[in-house]
Amino acid sequence: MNKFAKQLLPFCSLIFVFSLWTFLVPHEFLTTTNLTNVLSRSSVNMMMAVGMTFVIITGGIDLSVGTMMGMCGMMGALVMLLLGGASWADVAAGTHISLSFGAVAGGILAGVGCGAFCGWVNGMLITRLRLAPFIVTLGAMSIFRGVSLLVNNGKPFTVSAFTQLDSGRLLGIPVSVVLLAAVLVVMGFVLKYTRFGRYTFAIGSNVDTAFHAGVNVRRLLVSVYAVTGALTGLAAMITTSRASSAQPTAGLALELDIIAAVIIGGCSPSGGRGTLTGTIIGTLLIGVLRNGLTLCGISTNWQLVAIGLIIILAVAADQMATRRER
Amino acid sequence: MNKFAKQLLPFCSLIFVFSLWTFLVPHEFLTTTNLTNVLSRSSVNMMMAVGMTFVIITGGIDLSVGTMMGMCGMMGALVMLLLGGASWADVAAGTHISLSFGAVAGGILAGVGCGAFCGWVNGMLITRLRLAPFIVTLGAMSIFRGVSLLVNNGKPFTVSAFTQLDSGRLLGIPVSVVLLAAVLVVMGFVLKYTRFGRYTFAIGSNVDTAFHAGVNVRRLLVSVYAVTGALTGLAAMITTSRASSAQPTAGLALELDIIAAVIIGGCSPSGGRGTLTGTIIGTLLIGVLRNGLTLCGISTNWQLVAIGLIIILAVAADQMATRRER
Amino acid sequence: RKISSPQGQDDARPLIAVIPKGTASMWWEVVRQGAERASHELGYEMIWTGPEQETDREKQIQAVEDSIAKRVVGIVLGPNDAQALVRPVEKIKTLGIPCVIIDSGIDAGPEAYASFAATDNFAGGADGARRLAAAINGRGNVIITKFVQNSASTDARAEGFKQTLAREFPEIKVIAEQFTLGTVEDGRQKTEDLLLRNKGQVDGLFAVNQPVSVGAYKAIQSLGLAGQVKMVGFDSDPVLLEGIERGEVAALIVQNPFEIGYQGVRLVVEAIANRPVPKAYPIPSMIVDRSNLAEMKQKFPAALGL
Amino acid sequence: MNTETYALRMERISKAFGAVQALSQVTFQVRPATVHALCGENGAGKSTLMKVLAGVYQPDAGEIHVGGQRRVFATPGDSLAAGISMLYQELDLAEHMTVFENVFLGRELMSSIPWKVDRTAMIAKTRALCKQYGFEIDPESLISSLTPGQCQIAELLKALMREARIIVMDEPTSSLSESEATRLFQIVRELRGRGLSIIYISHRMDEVMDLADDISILRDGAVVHSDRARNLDIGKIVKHMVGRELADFYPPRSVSPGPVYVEVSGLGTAEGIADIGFEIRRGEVVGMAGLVGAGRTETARALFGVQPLLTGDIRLGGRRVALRNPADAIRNGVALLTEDRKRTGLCTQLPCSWNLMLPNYERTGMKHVLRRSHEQALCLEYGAKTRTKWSEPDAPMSSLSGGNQQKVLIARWLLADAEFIIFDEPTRGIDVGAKREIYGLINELAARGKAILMISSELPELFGVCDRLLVMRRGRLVGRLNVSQTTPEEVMHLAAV
Ligand SMILES: Nc1ncnc2c1ncn2[C@@H]1O[C@H](COP(=O)(O)OP(=O)(O)OP(=O)(O)O)[C@@H](O)[C@H]1O
Ligand SMILES: Nc1ncnc2c1ncn2[C@@H]1O[C@H](COP(=O)(O)OP(=O)(O)OP(=O)(O)O)[C@@H](O)[C@H]1O
Ligand SMILES: [Mg+2]
Ligand SMILES: [Mg+2]
Repeated sequence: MNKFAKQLLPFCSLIFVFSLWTFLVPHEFLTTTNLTNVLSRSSVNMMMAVGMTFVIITGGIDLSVGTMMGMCGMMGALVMLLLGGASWADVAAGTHISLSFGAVAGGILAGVGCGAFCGWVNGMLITRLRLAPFIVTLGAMSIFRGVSLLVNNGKPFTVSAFTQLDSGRLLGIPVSVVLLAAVLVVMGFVLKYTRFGRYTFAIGSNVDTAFHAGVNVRRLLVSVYAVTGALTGLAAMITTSRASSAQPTAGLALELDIIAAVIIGGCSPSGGRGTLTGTIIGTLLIGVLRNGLTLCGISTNWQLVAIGLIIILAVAADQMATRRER
Repeated sequence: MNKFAKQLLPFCSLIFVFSLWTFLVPHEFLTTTNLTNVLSRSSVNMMMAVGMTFVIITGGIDLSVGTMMGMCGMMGALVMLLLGGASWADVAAGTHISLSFGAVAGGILAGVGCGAFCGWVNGMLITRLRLAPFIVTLGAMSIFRGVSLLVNNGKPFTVSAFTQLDSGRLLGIPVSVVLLAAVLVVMGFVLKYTRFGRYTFAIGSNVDTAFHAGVNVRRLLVSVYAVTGALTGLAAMITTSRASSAQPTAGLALELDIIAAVIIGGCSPSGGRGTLTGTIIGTLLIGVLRNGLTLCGISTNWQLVAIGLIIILAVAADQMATRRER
Repeated sequence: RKISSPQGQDDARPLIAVIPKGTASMWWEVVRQGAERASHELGYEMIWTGPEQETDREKQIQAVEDSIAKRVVGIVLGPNDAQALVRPVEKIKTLGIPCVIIDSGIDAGPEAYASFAATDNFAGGADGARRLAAAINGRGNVIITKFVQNSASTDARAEGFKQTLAREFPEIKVIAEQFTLGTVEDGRQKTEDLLLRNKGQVDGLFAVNQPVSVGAYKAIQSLGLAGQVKMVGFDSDPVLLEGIERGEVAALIVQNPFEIGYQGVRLVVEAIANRPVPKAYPIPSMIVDRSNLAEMKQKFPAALGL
Repeated sequence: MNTETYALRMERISKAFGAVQALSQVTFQVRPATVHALCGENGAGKSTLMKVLAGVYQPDAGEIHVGGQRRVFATPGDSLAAGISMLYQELDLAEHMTVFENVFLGRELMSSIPWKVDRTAMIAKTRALCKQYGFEIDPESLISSLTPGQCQIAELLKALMREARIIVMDEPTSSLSESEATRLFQIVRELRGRGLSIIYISHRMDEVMDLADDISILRDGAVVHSDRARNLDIGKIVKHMVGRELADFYPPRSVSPGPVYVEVSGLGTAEGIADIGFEIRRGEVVGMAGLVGAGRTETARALFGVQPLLTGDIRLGGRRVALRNPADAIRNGVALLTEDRKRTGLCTQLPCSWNLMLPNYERTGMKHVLRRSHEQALCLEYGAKTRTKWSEPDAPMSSLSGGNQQKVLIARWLLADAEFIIFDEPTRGIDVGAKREIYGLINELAARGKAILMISSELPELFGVCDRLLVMRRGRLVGRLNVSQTTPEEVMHLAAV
């Protein structure tokens, strides 16, 4: 009941926003194309938000996911081009080349691997040197940005033949949506029904208790950051496919949207509390809100104000609900 | 001794970086003009870092200072122009007008006041609704950005007659440096030698203890955020003067530099520990590092990597030192 | 879909979308004014939507999708990346909606869009080179303050500047160039550092767009080099115009954003009506210096950012 | 003796934290099926020794043998696997999780679906265990909704569920009431009967004498004595602990109470206390007894302005006062030494002097600007008054032992010169030597005409220190007794019923 009420609030907001747009701009908003669009553009954020949910439940934070996304995209595209047989000169100049299935798969793996590795390094720094996650990932954020710009001198890598994760379909459903669904199902199961999930909550709730109970806290935290990195890498490859190119500045400032979505979804920033359902709702809320504001012709500047207000209102309402309950 | 050692580390890094540039690019680096330059451009960051030091010592964080700076500059410049007798149409079009001393003073006050008000609102939300500072200021960050862009439709306000805080001198010293010195002396005194300072530390160390010892926690926190806002407003007016115009996008992502400087200076992100000397050193370290890298002809991208590494190394070294000591 | 009728009544006016690189810049605001004027004159309703930051490709792709959702009959697009927007533009094409590209080029085949209306940035850079060469009498050292990395239009300006110097003024050397973070403050800091690094050797300076031009001008002023280091900027700003008045800025190469917006809409309306339109529609940039300042201010206040 | 006869043998264990040598060459042996008590002053190294055993700390030197086999515990998991379970001194539960999740943390039952934990089975097993030992606790309730006593029970469930051979209990009774403690002692004896060894740490000597088969005494990180309990008595133990004899544990009371100073009537709050009324004279020490959760702390919080009043009023010296927050209370001459030193008393990383001065700046004429020399002088004076052992007033609070930290907090309220002082469990987790000094300080304050309310869960100390007793049960005041005319049995009866 209690848990249900917690979910209710963001869910009601989502329903409210949804109804609002349906009422205000029915012909534009309530079309299959538009809703599919909202879903597929939210899929990138949602994928990263899944990892962030785990991180925040452990009581940590990852500020580096935005720029990490840029870097993973660059790395993945680079590997994809090299596997596709492009020479280094071709790659740098952005010459178009066609890509075999193997090259595409290799590139995607490289992007995911790059993210997992970066997350692993973050996790090692946090657990071995016992540094605050905020600081480590703040530093990493700057480093990743520098590296993405250095890889090809600030220029993007063009991979126009890499359409699989954009327009590719599996049984008529966009591949990116299929991937997202898989990630949600797997990670939802992990969080709720496995030891890994229990330990994630335990660490966020009381790290000493978890340690005393024989949980390998370091390894678990490292895994959580690495998984977040891997999901970021996957999101980066989807973005790369959507843009036909890997942009060194992709994902800039995205971490704030992601964190906001997770928090709106009811994760406690101090750890130990959160659900994936909440995160899904939070991400959709931001996505639908943005989409509707644009369809209503409201300027980007007003959208910024609206998003800021929503973030504050969402946590304020959550806080009120929690306080009344006690 | 212990405290001294804590300061020593960032100080040594500063000395090291300073010597490095002196050795590598002596003719460019070690000139009065260049050093004055570094100082006066660091002054903006340092002013904001002073406020952030207080915020971080209370165990909080203010992510909104960057965009708040843009907004305060816009508001200050607007008031300045209106006080200077410009019509609304003139203001929007950026027509040149000359500014009386009264108009300039009024504009500066408006900028500072706008910052103080925004900080006050942040503080009220944090203390009255008991929201996490991270979230409140994340939301505020978005709102301020939207508002700065809305004020003049994304256009800057031109105030080319407002040179006082850029090239103005007081006894041969740049006015901005004088202002900074005043801020440092006053706030340094407040932090070290007043009850307010002690309460700031107590709240960061253990807020429940502070409350049970009769500290008015809410009022103090609100003041800390308001002061940070006011200092941000002042910094905004200096930036406005330096650019001859208030740019709505000024200060974008600046909060990260500021937070990094404070943390490098030895403030503990979990609160209760920090000094202004450390913050000064941290800010200078970043400033000198950037300046030298540019003088050596090293690209902006490598600079990003270098700054990220410095942040992580600084806290890692600090952590090691603390651990050995125990 | 509704059939477009240019002479429709007020409530049934067909919709076109104008999608800028970024809504947060003054320059694009002037483009909006031009586009607004054209749509009004031609009897269309215009929506103005796009990312806030000019670096945000993903949001721009979303803006295109949102516009399609709003059932526009034509799209005017200023792509903020040459590759990222190819797919959306091709999609617009398959839906049969005419699309006009403005300001920056796109790597799609010419059949994907109706027309391309833009300032000739390369030529603008070349103009800048000639002006700066004249100001320093055809010899000496110059530096370039650039915008953020990988922005096609500003890169073309720098390229036009450098190639023209190399070809026409062999005695002028580019001794340093530096990217910035794109803000006035960073433009100023980077320029200051470049000037200090090459102290006493710099004769001229070229800055590639509005924020960095303002920053570069402030750098010259703060180091007391105003008038000594000749400066040519790109884009206009009240601060820079004042510099021209004072003789501290030799010349400004100014685009005509109003015209770009206006022509973009006009071309898309032509295309909607199935009339032939030119594939490329170059919009010349203008040169402002002390001699024509007053005249330019009168004739093109919007282009000068006034 | 043959090694096989010991359930546990720790040999020549040394452990240093930086400059502090917490343990030096400690040898400690536990026989099977016994209760082995571990005594020592605050900071003697008891918890550290046990954390070495639990694999939380790695010893710098020494060996551990369990059941005759040499073991190395690199992590707590290794120690658990070797059949050692520990109840930590600080509550050790994940508060956003449920009781059963905590009980099974680290050793969840798995279902037939790969990787899936089996909730139903875990809930059922927890419920069965509760039934077996007669605990009334819902396995599915969140830890954050439990009272401290219930939390302690959840901890106990955790240890029992692990089916350990050796259970370590580090001050298990410090948050239990007398009746709950009695229940715990029963369980301890039952476990011993089943062949388990229990290592029992407590500062309450009577408990130790009651339960222990063997007793080891630590002083300054070394074992100074180890023997069968029957060969020892409280006096001998205390002598080994502090290195000298302690006569007259409770100081003599020789006070003639003055006029009534504190008058409380009809006090009630939203957190469950109602209709509390009593008065305290100047120079009087009034004790407050009750079971855990009886509402004593709640009453103290209401009197100190932490908890808003729903009903009732408070008069000090005949004047009605409105206390909206602790700042108001302090201004009106009320002081509260809180029961939870770590959470609401200390700023651990700040200097002792800052901690001592915290509520006192206004009173000592430093409303805005500090005067460092004056501050130093005050700290030295009050440090001496409370006989606090610190290297210097500016040493960080974290460098002091628990007892000395408590003394700094008492010095804080001495300096505040409050007329009405509330002590909430002032001796919790404090060794006998320090306890005695704290009793002396309370006595001195009474002699200076202060009105004192002392809350405690240890009846002997209430009887030793107070003039009158108030007894609370379920948020109500159920008894007002004179110490000289009552017995501990009567108080227990009133508190429990
Ligand atoms: N993690 C730690 N870091 C540094 N010093 C420590 C640490 N843990 C304990 N100490 C020090 O080691 C010594 C022994 O502490 P320990 O907690 O074992 O005492 P104890 O006998 O359990 O006391 P108490 O009765 O107060 O619980 C003390 O001086 C303490 O300050
Ligand atoms: N800080 C708090 N917040 C919410 N509820 C509390 C708090 N402190 C105590 N309570 C609740 O108030 C009731 C009264 O508890 P209180 O702590 O006053 O009892 P007590 O007699 O002092 O026992 P103890 O020996 O545990 O201190 C209990 O049900 C307890 O759970
Ligand atoms: Mg202990
Ligand atoms: Mg209590």
